[in-house]
Amino acid sequence: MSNAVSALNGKTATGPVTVQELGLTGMVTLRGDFEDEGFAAAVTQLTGLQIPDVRQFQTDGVKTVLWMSPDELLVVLPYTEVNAFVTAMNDALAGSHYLVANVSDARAIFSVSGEFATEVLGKNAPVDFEASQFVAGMVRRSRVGQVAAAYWKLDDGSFRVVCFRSVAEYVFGLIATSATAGPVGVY
Amino acid sequence: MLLLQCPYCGVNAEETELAAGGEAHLKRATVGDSDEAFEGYLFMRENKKGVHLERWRHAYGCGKWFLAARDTATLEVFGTYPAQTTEPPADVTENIRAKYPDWSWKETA
Amino acid sequence: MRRYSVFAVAREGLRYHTGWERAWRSPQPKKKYDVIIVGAGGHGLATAYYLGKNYGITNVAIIEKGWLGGGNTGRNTTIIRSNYLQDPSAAIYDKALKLYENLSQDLNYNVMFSPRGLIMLAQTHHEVRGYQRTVMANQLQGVATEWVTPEQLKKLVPIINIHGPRYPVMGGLYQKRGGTARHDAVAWGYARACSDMGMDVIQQCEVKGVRTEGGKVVGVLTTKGDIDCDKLGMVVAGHTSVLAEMAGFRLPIESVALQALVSEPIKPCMDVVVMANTVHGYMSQSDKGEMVIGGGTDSFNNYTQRGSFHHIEETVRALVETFPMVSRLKMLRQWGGIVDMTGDRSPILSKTPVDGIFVNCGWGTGGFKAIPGSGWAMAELMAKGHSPLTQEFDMFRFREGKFIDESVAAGVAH
Amino acid sequence: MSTRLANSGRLIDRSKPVEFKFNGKRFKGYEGDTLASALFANDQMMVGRSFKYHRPRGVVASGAEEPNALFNMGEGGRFEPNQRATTQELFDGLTIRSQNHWPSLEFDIGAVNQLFARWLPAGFYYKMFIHPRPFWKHVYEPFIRQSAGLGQVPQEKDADTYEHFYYFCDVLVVGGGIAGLAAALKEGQAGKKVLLLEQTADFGGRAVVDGVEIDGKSAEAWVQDTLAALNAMPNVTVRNRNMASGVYDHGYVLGYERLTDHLSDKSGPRHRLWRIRAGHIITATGAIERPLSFAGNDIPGVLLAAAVRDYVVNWGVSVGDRTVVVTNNDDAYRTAIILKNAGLAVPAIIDARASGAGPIAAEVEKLGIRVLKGKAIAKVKGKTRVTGVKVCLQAGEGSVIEEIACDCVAMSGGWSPVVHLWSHCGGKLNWDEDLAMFRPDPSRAPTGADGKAFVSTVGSASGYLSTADVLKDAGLEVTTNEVAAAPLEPVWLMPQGAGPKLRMKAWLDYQNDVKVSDVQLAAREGYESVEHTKRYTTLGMATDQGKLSNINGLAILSKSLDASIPNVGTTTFRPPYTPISMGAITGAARDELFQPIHKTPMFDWHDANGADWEPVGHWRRTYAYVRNGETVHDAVNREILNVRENVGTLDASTLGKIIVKGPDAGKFLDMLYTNMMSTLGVGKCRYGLMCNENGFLSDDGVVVRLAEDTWLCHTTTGGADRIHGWMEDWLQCEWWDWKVYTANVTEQFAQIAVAGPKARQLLEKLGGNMDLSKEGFPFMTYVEGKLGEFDARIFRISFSGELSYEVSVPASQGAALWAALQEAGKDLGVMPYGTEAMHILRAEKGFIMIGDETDGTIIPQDLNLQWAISKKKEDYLGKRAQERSFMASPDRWKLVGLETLDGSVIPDGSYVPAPGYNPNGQRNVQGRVTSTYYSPTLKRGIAMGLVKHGPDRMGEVIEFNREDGTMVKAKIVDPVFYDKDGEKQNV
Repeated sequence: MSNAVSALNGKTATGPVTVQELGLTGMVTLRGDFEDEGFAAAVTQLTGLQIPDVRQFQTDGVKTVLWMSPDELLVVLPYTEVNAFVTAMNDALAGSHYLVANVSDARAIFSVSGEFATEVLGKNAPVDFEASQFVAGMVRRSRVGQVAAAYWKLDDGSFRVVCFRSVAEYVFGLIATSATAGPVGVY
Repeated sequence: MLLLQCPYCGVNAEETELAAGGEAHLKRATVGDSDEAFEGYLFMRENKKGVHLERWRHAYGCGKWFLAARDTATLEVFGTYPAQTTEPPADVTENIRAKYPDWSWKETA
Repeated sequence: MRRYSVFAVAREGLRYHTGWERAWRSPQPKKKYDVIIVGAGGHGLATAYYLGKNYGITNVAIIEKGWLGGGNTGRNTTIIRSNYLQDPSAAIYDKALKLYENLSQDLNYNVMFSPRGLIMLAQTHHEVRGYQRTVMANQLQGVATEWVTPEQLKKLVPIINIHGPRYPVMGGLYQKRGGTARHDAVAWGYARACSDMGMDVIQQCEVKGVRTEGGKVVGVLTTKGDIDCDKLGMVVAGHTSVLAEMAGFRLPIESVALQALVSEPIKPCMDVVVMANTVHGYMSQSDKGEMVIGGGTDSFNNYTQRGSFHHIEETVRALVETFPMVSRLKMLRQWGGIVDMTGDRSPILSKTPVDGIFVNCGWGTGGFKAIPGSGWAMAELMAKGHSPLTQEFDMFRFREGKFIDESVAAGVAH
Repeated sequence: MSTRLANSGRLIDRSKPVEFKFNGKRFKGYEGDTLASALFANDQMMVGRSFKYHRPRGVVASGAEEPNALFNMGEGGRFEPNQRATTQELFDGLTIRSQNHWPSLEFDIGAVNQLFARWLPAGFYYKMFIHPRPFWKHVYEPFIRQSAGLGQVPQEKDADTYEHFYYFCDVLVVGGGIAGLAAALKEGQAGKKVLLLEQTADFGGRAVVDGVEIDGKSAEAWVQDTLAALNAMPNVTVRNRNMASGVYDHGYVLGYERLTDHLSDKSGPRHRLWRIRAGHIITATGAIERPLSFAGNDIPGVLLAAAVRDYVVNWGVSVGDRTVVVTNNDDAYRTAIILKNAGLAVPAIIDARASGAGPIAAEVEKLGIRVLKGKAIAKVKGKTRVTGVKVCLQAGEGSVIEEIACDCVAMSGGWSPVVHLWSHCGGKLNWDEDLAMFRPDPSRAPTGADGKAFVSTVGSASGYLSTADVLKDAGLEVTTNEVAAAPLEPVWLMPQGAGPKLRMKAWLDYQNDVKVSDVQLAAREGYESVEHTKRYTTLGMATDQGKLSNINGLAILSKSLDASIPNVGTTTFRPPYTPISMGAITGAARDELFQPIHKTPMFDWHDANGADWEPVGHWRRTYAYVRNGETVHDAVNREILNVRENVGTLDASTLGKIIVKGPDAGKFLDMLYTNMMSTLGVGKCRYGLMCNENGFLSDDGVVVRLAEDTWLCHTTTGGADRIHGWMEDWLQCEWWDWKVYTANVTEQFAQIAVAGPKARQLLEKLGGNMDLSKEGFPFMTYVEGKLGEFDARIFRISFSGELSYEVSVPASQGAALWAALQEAGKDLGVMPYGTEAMHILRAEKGFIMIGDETDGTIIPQDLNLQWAISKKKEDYLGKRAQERSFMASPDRWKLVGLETLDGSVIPDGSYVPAPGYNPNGQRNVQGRVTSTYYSPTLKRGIAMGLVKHGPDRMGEVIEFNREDGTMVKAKIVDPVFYDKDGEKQNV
């Protein structure tokens, strides 16, 4: 869709810690019974990934499935694949009790990376980001400043931060300001 | 600054990630119930100085409502448990009784 | 009682102030009183005072678990106003304000009532309409309030930031007669006057039980022994539920922590009380020069008199936005009190299911300003069995669905 | 005079001189100085004036407990009042001005108060200024306020930035003295994640000043070795200039880190507020020395004994050439020794104890210092600085035995553990008779979430005063070179029989001017509780919060009451330990980051096209698009008329959108809404009302049935989160066996209302694959497909009474669609319209607005919305509430339309008086206006209102009040003012 733009259209603040809005990214909310074999099979079939454990995520580098709550997953995938994915999921789960919703445009997604990224995130969320506590593969929903956010950590040590689209500028401003203010020097 | 463990996702959530929801285990009164019963459901509260069973939502987290047994005089937390229950579970009751041996919940008193 | 005056002070100064008598006696309880008031905070003491002054009932004990005035009376931000929207509220708060205006003379104790004026900021169109509605309602209630423009407001409050980037100030609800008073002095002044009328203020005396016979109150069990009474007034704010349970009934209230803070003292810079409800903060300057700051309550039941720090953060944040100079001040002290919130956030002054027991509670975050009016009305209710000022504040209103909801005009009701 | 010594000064760097300004004068100091030490080095003895009597004041202490040395510091956006000189590190270019005097520090008019001091005792204002009544406000209070107040008012916006930081650890150790270091080492070695905070720049506390040897090495070396060991541990973090300001419940602690206060270079955040969550907190906060209460103990040059030696050892400054030491304990003897060894004169040690000191006495004798046992200071001589002391017997009433000339008095009344952090969450204290101090009672510690103690104390904070005992308390057995001390003897008044004249000059609280006589007066008058005394006298309520005065005052009070100290009790310790900046509390949340602003995808377009912004919840919506030369009011009227005549577009993206799906979704929505939603056909829309359980209207919006088991619920702006939470509450906590899932998809979509007679034309110009004809796309239905190149879902609903569509597209396409509509609609006269036009358009149609017609006390029946309440349903949320007597009363005010007779606009909020007055003397009322506007369409004022028996009074003329006291007449009419038959929206 040529007209489509993400919340901040890829805005980036570069420095020792780089904050980047990742542009159009596919995101799908999936609610259902994780214990239900049909549901689990549909997820695995359409993503190639298992349903992650509590507060974990699974990824193959292209698609990522994140645990959001006991009955909710977030699937992150290329923006162009979303409509097909939603249709396929609806087909696969037809007749069962579930909900699938395209939320790609409802969210903004950021990458926060660099030497003291953990400290930058730690300035605005009541979360222990210290490396031994917040390990790669983990998801944590919490706040960034005064708004809701979800964090997850990739193998390369960088973080993804997701928030609602309408507050993308606030979130970017807060994280970028925290990055500019420099390291705390504890991690 | 309370810290409560969400029984659904295991996060030790700080108060700012939670939303308080008042007394737990209220029985909804509705059409057919007396004015007094309805008043009891909507307004009358135990407001205990001591053990208080209460509702919380992990609002900035997994979004789930859960229940907590907490001491309003000391802020001790005896336990948290899922909202889909009509009375406090045995392990929570046990924790409470360790501190208040005579404690019993209003509905099971 | 020896009267206080400049002459008395002058005389005492010459003899090193060795001749002052006690402000109130410290008696042991008698076996029986006509009326026992539980709770020697402002409301309890004022109730006793007006029982004596207006109805000649002086065989009264005011029983206090701790020290008189040691609860919310001594913990609040001392704001006094009567610009309420609903008729019953405006009536009792304005009664209080009128009594405050002469309280120092009435009690012969300077309570430092300072009618420096109070402004509630309107920062959204919705708030503008809400406060304009209040002005209109106040006019018919006989309460003088007015709408002020941002320009007038800036003159009254030079340190305010009218053009805040987030919520510009669009005007305000101004009550010139509003202001502050010295909270401790209100309790002390009433206690001194009660004691002078022969009433017993009994401190360090905790009520452990309420005795009833045939549905009627006959006395209380206390840590200083059993005391009989014909009538009992419960005026214990955050602990009302505990006391009600002793008497066998429940109330539609919940106790939560309300916090306040003061800055270090600075020279006078704000000669008016300002409340900013959209951003949840309010501020005045004490005679000592401290900026006295308050905000919202915690949302969970709590009896610890300690609140959560994030509310302090929200309040300070709001005030820095509204008054940028606050950023360079320092917080000297923060504290909390336990306030009793009712289902409609308005107080309860009422008979109870137990004959002879009356309850005065539920003042929530705004009780200090009501003290004289509350005492006046409660005394009338207890003496005569009814009072036009308390009629609408009956505890049974919740059953009928007849609420007195002030939140319609303002988010917080301090 | 006070001066810089030739050598010593372990903290200063003599190779780095710095310049600063005091009251306009240029002073010199060294890097490492505090402001206080630098002032001493420049012989600036007098540093300010007291609060009440404007007495001259000098520095008393060397740390956070200092009550006197407070300054206006800095300039412009970095100006700050009440900066404490003893904790402010010196930097080049620092400027300070002294406070609370006029016209100058040396000559202060306010000092006239001293002459009247005897008529200004504690609480004098409660007894005076009562008559005449207006004088309090107009004469007395302004005078009192002006003479109080300390520092100046900051005038400019803060030039600095601040931030927060969350930190989690197993153990937080507070205090970088030897106790804290030892405790941190122990916990670190046990593998715990440890954070150690020290409020000052350096470590070691008292031990390094007092020159104690620990296991044969100097305390200084021991501290450096221990620090090195801690720094080598990956699990231990050590931070200086970071004060734990408060302990809060469940292990929450605030750390107040000062990053640039000590630097000339102010770049970067000034303060960082640490929000620490610790499993356990060890407070190693040390102890504070107490002053002694003797006449004239407030004259500049009277200092705490330990502070006097701090100035010599740490900063190489002497407070005076001749120092008299006055004490009731052995520790102050150290001061005499250090002074003597520094080459200064110590004419005498006045020891209140008849038996004198322990072995340290011998050391003092060796140095040739005279010790006067059982003696006291009757009075300090001097006005703006000490010139001597008059000596008397401690046991007597103050008859002078001799006079000793001196320019400094070093006093020590014993030590009080710093128990603030221990006490913040309810830790209890025991009174130790022997040591005359309150000590933490470990059996009554503050308890945490698990019900177990979460704070403990170590070292002097526990009440241990010798280095060996301190380290033993921290779990370290060491040998030291300390000698045993003789017991302290509590001395609360000097001399013990001091008469009123002396007691009136014996200060307890220096800053607030509270004297021994004031506390005694309070006790005499029945202010017996320590809280009463504190508040009556203002003891301990100054900016030092009574760190020096509380225990002394308490002791005087207990003596006056003839009660024991523990029975009188302490006042409550409240955070912060020392004042912390409001800036730090605010953190980064200021200006643009003050609160999140929620922006729709079209925000930038609106902003660039004259948007007059209106906050609605956290959203920003366009109130009106103001063109050049227009007022906002003009713009609103233009926008309305254009919708009525041509076509307008409204950014409705903020409306909440919640998907409700599942086999029980219909049943669930039937409970949630007053209407029946389960019967709504697929593809259809229905306007729905929601009430809370108390029966009051809480929200409204259009509900759309997307599929057999799926509904889309629209909520009001700002209502989405609340209603979504409300839904989840019922699903999770009440009807958890119902199979329903919800998802809040509000922000997934941009939504644009296209309204006006040319709305269809405009949409058709964009093209696409949907049938938008009247027949193909009937009112209250929706279609899905391509609108031009956009992926759209279009609802045919109307809030304006015109032909109207709400077009919903993915948010990413919102800005493009908006632009496309403006472009395509140019020749149709399209204009955007804002929220105010939207409000008036709907008011002209008599549609209610949540928040205008409702205010949380309105039930649907009040608004004649019975048509939206299903009669068939047994139950819905709010139904039972609406059956209560007051809700069912026929006397409730009901919605009507209102037309002023003169065409004017009824003022906002106006009421309708009724005849007579209620028992409280208030005018009776019978109604009020809820929405009132100038209607450009009808060219007159229109309104809706709630009126008693209103619908039965059609045609009646009633009167509304105005602020100026006049009335406006209006006729009760049907609330639908425009297009009563609804023909316009059905074209």
